[in-house]
Amino acid sequence: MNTCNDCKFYLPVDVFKGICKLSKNDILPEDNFCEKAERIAKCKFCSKYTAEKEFLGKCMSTTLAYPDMIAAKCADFEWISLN
Amino acid sequence: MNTCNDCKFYLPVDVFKGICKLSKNDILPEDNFCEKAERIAKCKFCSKYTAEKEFLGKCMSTTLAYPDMIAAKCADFEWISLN
Amino acid sequence: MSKAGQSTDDFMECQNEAINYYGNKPGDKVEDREKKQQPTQRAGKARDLYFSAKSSTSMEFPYWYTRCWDELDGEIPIIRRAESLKAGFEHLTPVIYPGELLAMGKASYLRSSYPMPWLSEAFFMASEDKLYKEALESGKLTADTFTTVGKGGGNVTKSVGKVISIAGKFGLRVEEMPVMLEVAKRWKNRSVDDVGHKYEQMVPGYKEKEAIMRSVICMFDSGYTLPQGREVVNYYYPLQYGIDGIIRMCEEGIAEVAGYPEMDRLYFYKGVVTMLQGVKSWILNYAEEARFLASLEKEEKQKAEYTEMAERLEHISANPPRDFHDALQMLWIFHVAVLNEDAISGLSPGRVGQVLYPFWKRDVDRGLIDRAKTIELLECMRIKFTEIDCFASMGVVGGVLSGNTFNNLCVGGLNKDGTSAANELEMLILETGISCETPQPTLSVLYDEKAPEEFLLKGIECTKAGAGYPAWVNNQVAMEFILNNYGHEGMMMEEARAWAIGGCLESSPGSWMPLNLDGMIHWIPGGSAPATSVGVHFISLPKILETVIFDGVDMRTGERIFPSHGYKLETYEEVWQGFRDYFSRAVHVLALTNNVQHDAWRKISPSLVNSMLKPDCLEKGRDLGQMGARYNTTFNIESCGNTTLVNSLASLKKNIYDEKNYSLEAYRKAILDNFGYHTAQETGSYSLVDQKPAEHFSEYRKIHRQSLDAPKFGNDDPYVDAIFKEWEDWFCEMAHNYRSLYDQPMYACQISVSTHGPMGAVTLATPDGRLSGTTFSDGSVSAYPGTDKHGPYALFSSATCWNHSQSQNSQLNMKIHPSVVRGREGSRKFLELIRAYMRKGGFHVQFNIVDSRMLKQAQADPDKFRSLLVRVAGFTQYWVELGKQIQDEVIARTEYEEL
Amino acid sequence: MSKAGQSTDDFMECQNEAINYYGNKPGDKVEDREKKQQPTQRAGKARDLYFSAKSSTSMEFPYWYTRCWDELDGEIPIIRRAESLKAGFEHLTPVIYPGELLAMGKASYLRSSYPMPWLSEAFFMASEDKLYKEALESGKLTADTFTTVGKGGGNVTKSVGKVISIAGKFGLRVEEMPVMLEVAKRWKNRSVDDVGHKYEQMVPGYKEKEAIMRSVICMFDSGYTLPQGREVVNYYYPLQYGIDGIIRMCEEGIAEVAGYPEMDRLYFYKGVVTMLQGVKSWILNYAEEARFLASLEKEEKQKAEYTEMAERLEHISANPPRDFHDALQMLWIFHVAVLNEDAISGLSPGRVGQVLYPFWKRDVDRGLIDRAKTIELLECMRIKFTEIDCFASMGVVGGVLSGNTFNNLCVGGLNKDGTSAANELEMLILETGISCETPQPTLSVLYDEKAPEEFLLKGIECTKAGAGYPAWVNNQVAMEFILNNYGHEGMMMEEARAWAIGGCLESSPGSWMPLNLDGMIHWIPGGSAPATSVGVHFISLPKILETVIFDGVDMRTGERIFPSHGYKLETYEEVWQGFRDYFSRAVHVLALTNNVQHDAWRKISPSLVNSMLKPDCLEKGRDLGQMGARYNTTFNIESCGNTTLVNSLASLKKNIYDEKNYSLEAYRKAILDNFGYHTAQETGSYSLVDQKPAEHFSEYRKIHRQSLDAPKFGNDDPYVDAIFKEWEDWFCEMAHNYRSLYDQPMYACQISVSTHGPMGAVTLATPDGRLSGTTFSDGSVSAYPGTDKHGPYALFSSATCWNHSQSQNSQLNMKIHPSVVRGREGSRKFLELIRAYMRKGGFHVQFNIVDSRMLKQAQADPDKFRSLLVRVAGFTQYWVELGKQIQDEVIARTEYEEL
Repeated sequence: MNTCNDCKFYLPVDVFKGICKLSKNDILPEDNFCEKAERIAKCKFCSKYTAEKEFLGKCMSTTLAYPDMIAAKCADFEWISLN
Repeated sequence: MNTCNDCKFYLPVDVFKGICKLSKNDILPEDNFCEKAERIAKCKFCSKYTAEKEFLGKCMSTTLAYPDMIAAKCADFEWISLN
Repeated sequence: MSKAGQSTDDFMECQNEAINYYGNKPGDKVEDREKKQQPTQRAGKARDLYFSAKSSTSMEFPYWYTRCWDELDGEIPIIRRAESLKAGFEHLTPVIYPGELLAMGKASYLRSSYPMPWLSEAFFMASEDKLYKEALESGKLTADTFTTVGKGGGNVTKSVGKVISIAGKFGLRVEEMPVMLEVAKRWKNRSVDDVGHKYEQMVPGYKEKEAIMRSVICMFDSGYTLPQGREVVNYYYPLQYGIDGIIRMCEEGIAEVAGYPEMDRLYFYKGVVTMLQGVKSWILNYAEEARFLASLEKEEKQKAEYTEMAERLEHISANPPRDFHDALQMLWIFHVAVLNEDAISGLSPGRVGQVLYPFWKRDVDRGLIDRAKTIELLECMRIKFTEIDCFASMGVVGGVLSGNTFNNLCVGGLNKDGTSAANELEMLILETGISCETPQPTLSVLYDEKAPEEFLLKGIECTKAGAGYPAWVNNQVAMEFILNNYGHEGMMMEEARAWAIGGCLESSPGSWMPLNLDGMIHWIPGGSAPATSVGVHFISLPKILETVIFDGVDMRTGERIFPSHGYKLETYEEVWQGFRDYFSRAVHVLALTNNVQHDAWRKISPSLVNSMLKPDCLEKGRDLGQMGARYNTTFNIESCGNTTLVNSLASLKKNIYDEKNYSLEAYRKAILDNFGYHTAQETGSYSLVDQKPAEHFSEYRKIHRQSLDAPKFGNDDPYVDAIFKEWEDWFCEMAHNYRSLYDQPMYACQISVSTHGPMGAVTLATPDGRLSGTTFSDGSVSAYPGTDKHGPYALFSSATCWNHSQSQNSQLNMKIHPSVVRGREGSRKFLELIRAYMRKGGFHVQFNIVDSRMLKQAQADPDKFRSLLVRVAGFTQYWVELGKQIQDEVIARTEYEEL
Repeated sequence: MSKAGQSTDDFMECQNEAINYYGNKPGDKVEDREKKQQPTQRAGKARDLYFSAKSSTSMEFPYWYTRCWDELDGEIPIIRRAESLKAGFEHLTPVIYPGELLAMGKASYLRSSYPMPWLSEAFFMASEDKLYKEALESGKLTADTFTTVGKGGGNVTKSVGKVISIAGKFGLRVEEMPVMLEVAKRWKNRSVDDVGHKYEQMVPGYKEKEAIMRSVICMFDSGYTLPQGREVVNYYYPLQYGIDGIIRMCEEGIAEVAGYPEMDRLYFYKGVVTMLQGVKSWILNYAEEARFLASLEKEEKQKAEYTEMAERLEHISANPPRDFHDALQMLWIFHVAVLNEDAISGLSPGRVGQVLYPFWKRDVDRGLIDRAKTIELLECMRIKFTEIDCFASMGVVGGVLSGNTFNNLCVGGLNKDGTSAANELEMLILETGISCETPQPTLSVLYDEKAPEEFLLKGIECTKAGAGYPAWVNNQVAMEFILNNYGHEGMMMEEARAWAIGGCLESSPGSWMPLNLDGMIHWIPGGSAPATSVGVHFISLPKILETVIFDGVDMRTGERIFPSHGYKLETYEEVWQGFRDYFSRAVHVLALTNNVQHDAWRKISPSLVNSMLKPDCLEKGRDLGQMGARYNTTFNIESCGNTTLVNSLASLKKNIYDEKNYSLEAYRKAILDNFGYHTAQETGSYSLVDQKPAEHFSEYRKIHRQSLDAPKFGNDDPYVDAIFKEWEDWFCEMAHNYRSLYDQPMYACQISVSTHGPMGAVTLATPDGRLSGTTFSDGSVSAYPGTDKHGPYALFSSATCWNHSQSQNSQLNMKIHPSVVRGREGSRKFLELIRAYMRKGGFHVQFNIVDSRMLKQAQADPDKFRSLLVRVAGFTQYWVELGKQIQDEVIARTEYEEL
């Protein structure tokens, strides 16, 4: 289940809370996806990412990476196929 | 079966041939061990070496190494147990 | 209860003595400040959002920086650095907050910052276990506690929910904690700290330096903590040429220097191009986000604002600004870009009102902007500067800076041609300092006799509003210092006029840059040197005196710091000589070791953004670490506790050598026994008025009384003022004997910032009667709290017993009760007070216009005082974000109830 | 058979013409050289072992170097380099060969070398597939073939058994091939080559440089191929202070500079200490091996020798030498240590006989050494120097160096006080040059009128022995060059006397070092500058002329090299101007791009061993790449094919412009059609006499004949000599217009080494009648083979038509039939000949005293001539190890059969 901080409409104010770009409401990063939510590109949604331990993994098998990094500006990002 | 270039009495003259420090005879690196031969410290005789492909391996799991390197001056060399 | 014949009465009397001597006794009625104005609705909302936002740190930038760095081993170092910065910039996720007119910030939170392990990774390595433990435990705490604004204000004081508290200030999402540690690990043996540390150990006497640091005779290292800052930014090149124009200049430079001697110019130019490509991407990513928000937006006005923001950002990602709004946005972008390349405090925007004036005046003349719009923009600017956070090494952020970032904005001073530089835009800057009180940018009036009365009164109005700014700084005294200090590098009178305050109170040289708008040249001022306050940081003068008295040993720890000085201390002159000996020893080894660290800094983490901005780096093709700037005499030696030192010397001279009331041995005993008091650590309070006598206090009562009665600085008393002047004359001169990494003489810098708190905490009682663990005197020419008993003019006379232009600065903090300066008459009286000090040659004075009882209330009930601002020592900070030592000290300061 | 009306007679006549014009026609009787001496039994055995040994390369050093490098990312670059060198040195497996008196070598074979991928890894990357394929196939060949000494001598010309041939010269065990490729890969984007290449592309006009290299107008890059060498080593510091003494000096240096400006001194000193620790381990590992061999040895004398060797090595691993043998061993160790830090050719030991004389004389006086022992040691030294191999980039080792390493040892010259420096030890050095003929160290007599006759006659005796050495070099002319070139750096007459030849024939500055033995000061000479022959390498003058004639296009490939010169070439002056234009263009871009490469070199791979040795690096605390040396004006511009150029200009001037025999168009056609001959590539021979007319040769017969008949340099003909002088005066002057990386003027260097072969190979026919693909004239003032028809004195007059002291050198190669100089009278006549040239101001002359028919025999039957030595162009090499182009050219040289 994805949470608000996985959403492209999530605007973080600080590490505790954010604002929904659609509703303009205050929201928490841990809130669950609403029906309008859309995933933002993050390493954990990228086919080139492999998880290794909690909050750590590898990018393209060799490079340190972490699942929650936003990868919207990463040239190598590729959505995992939905399943 | 070890060959002369695995022996501590092997003095290489060039890539083709050498001299036995004991007998002072010309010998070939590919000649088999005689009864007086003793192994010289080489990566392939070291417990910290792991082979990976032909003529290549790893030292202490992480560092590139190769089996035939003389390791007499390597601070980390440790004889593999005889078996 | 009583022991050794001490009565409870005695005890109470003694307690009262302490209160009388140690600082301020609050009066009866809590009085608020006079002037209260409200910001515009837009800025008000933004400030409310700010108040709700916690300091948040993230790994995006350092992750990409490190990833790129690791890929580029073998690259020319400055290119490797440029590519890594580029990778950092271009991967920052854009965040645009509701109602913003100025976009962009350090990273992807409102109060954003991030660690720079390439400077120092040791803290993370050392904290690894602790951080994992907290990550585990934080989730157990209820998540709702995080919304409580309270003690700590925007600081994340403890780990909670999915947030880890780092150093009691910065919040980090638990998801980023493992990668933070992994990235930090990669910098082991490669960070500026580690490499510098390896080689500073080769300085002869290095072990003495270690002892000096352990004893907190010196507060912190210079090279890897805050390698930049305490300087004035120069926004000229982007304002004049735009980013693409600078890239073209660099490409021409490359073609001119490739293959010729001094080849490093080639890499510098190439590095600037690379870095700017990263900055361009960063801006364009924000533009894209603005367009995205516009696409979501239903409300037309807001939609238009987003679209306009996108267009603006797209324009200035390549071109020079078209108008004031563009120029302000551009200025802000490059200010942040500099902050993103290094751990920086005290990056001053400088004389922004003069830099932007040509753009603003043209817009006014063209009818494109009015007063209301200007006010709104300037208030937005205040919010933006206040959002800046600095993630530096921990002791630095807390102990020295009190979380402040010192983005000093100066108004006033002189133009290139020697006329007054005060202008209408600066009036509005002062105005928004009142209407939108925020710590940043803090303001300083460069006081010159030529300034119009109206301008000065606007400054008074602002000071009276009580946010602690503007500070009042003597333009002529500073120019004299600037001319003296940079004359050998070619500084002339005309260019001396371009100076400004860099950081808290560091006089920094400037240059006049020819801004060409529509064919007309406007000479705008801008910073023209790298960090003017690196080198030997904060030496505790009272602690040095302590080691003199105890022949080289830190009696708190028992560790020998210096070899025996060999004096029997039978005369005052021997005490003074012993002090000079130890002080010189400390400076010697600290100057050398810090030079080594700065060499590591310039090699590993050379400046690209700031170098590009500073004249004449682009002209010379050299970065700041290669003396690319026009002026490079920028290493100083910082003191702390001047007045405590001088009062202590006066007491020793009087009581031991002149009047022979006591032997030195008696003083040694009294100091070790803290004059019979409990220590501040024992009482749990650093407030000067809260110290408690121990049961055997009467044993020391007389010596303590006579110590307190010894002449005190701040009363126009020649006995002690002569000692002060002797110290200053010697210190300011001896500083020139030490050479910076760049082979330039060093100079004296006399500001305490917040160091008088923690440094006092580790210093035993001092011969002036101050008790163990309590803070030192603040600033450098402030009286010790409560000891200036003859009014402000006597204080001014003492403070100016020496020539302030010998030093980069002096610092005088005063607390004035709001009632004293109330009304228009109060304003005039207040201005006369400041004028009097300036005319005597005082360099700087700043004020807390505050009722101490309000501070006491705020200490007790922080939730209600989230927005309360106070002046500490060269900076304004939210009361709730200050440490208790400093809060106690500010409360204790003498509060003038008449002028 | 005949076509287009050409008869067989015509054909034969034409063939004879070619033979007559193109070089030497052997006489009837093969005559051997006069003097034949044998080495001592010890040296003879060692030389036999050498003859049996193949060039062998290994990965031990590069493996450890790279492993350490990879571990130290983030370290200060020169420290990273020092640690990597240390790792390399301390892991070298010691090998001591039977009968050695001087121990140690580059690596763990007799003729050892290893790749340095940190300079350039591209070759390995490009050859990866090929090497794997050869590894697979080599095993299929019978292993016994490897013992055959033949064509190639000690070169491993093809892969066989478990050995891979690299570049037709170096053998590598198949077990080390994969790791060689892996290690090479790690240097991608980090090697000097790659980094330099990245940035040289930023030089404006870089594409023109690429075209220049493709057309072989320039032979090779300077920065990553042989960044050091062509210089004189200075052995003073280890001889005077010993290794521990130098370490102490560095530690004092560290204490003096740590924390002070110019901080890089700190890292230099620390780097030297680190490197020396590696060298110490390396020596002690050999000592341990010697003790091990002693423990195995049954034979008492040999056992004692091993023990003595171990003791000696242990002693000099820390201390200065005690005697001559120690000193020679120490000298050898540091010579090898320098060679192990970089790809180096031409590392000259310099005036070793003068450096070691104080040690030797003291031993003689103390009765510790006699003539026989001295001879034995000096012969051992010859063997050791001959064992040196250089694994540089492939084209360089083959095409330029012919596998030679140019360890030039000079004798003669003047002392510091201006008296003759020739001494008894130098007589013995010449003596062992005769008794133990080997290519290394090659010998040069620094001819001075003050030299004793006896000394000069010993030199003649040695030259007559036919090994090609000593070369004869004009001491006064060189001193004049040295004074001119280094005057602006403080060079004075006295110090000019300390010069010597660095490498093949590069005049290099020296200094007088005060060797203190038992309290007595001996002023010994030693090198005092870094590599004196880097910068613009080998520009093909005839190829430049070709592009002038074809307006900027390389007609061999059709590629445009230069933009059109815009001249119609209607006058000779336009031809000459066009030549100067193109030559200047080429020098301009090559100087810049090579500067960039050298900047990469000094950053990535700075010298530590050689820097430590060279005054005044230890004094200044700077390495050679930071101008640590006393003299730094060391970048030159090298020419190739001078005489071919000048003869071609003379022919054009005569035939087109003066006598108007032909149009330029006619020449263009003749050149494109190779005067109707097959090209050298077609005939498969580069021998000048072997060229074959094509069927349409008669079409060009007249123009070819008149081209051949045009005035030729070397005959004291003012027509052509004036052209020669004009070229030299212009070239030597224009070179000063270009600046090295170190901001010093560049200078002309005129030696061809072996480049006249491969450069000729890609050059069309030239207007002097030379045919396409054949070699150019050798040296720089040699006549074109066969064209000097008026005897040696006319040649001398032509060669000295310009002032040789304008240039770093000039080079004159002569071949003399052994019969001419036979006997004592022959010797005197020979000396008079040399004297005549020197007195005319000739800089250098060297001789092959050889019967050309013997060379022909040797070419046909190399197995029988394994030990035959010949002089090429500044170096002596085994005939069998020379490429065919050069063999052909040496055979073709004019052979003087009378003087």
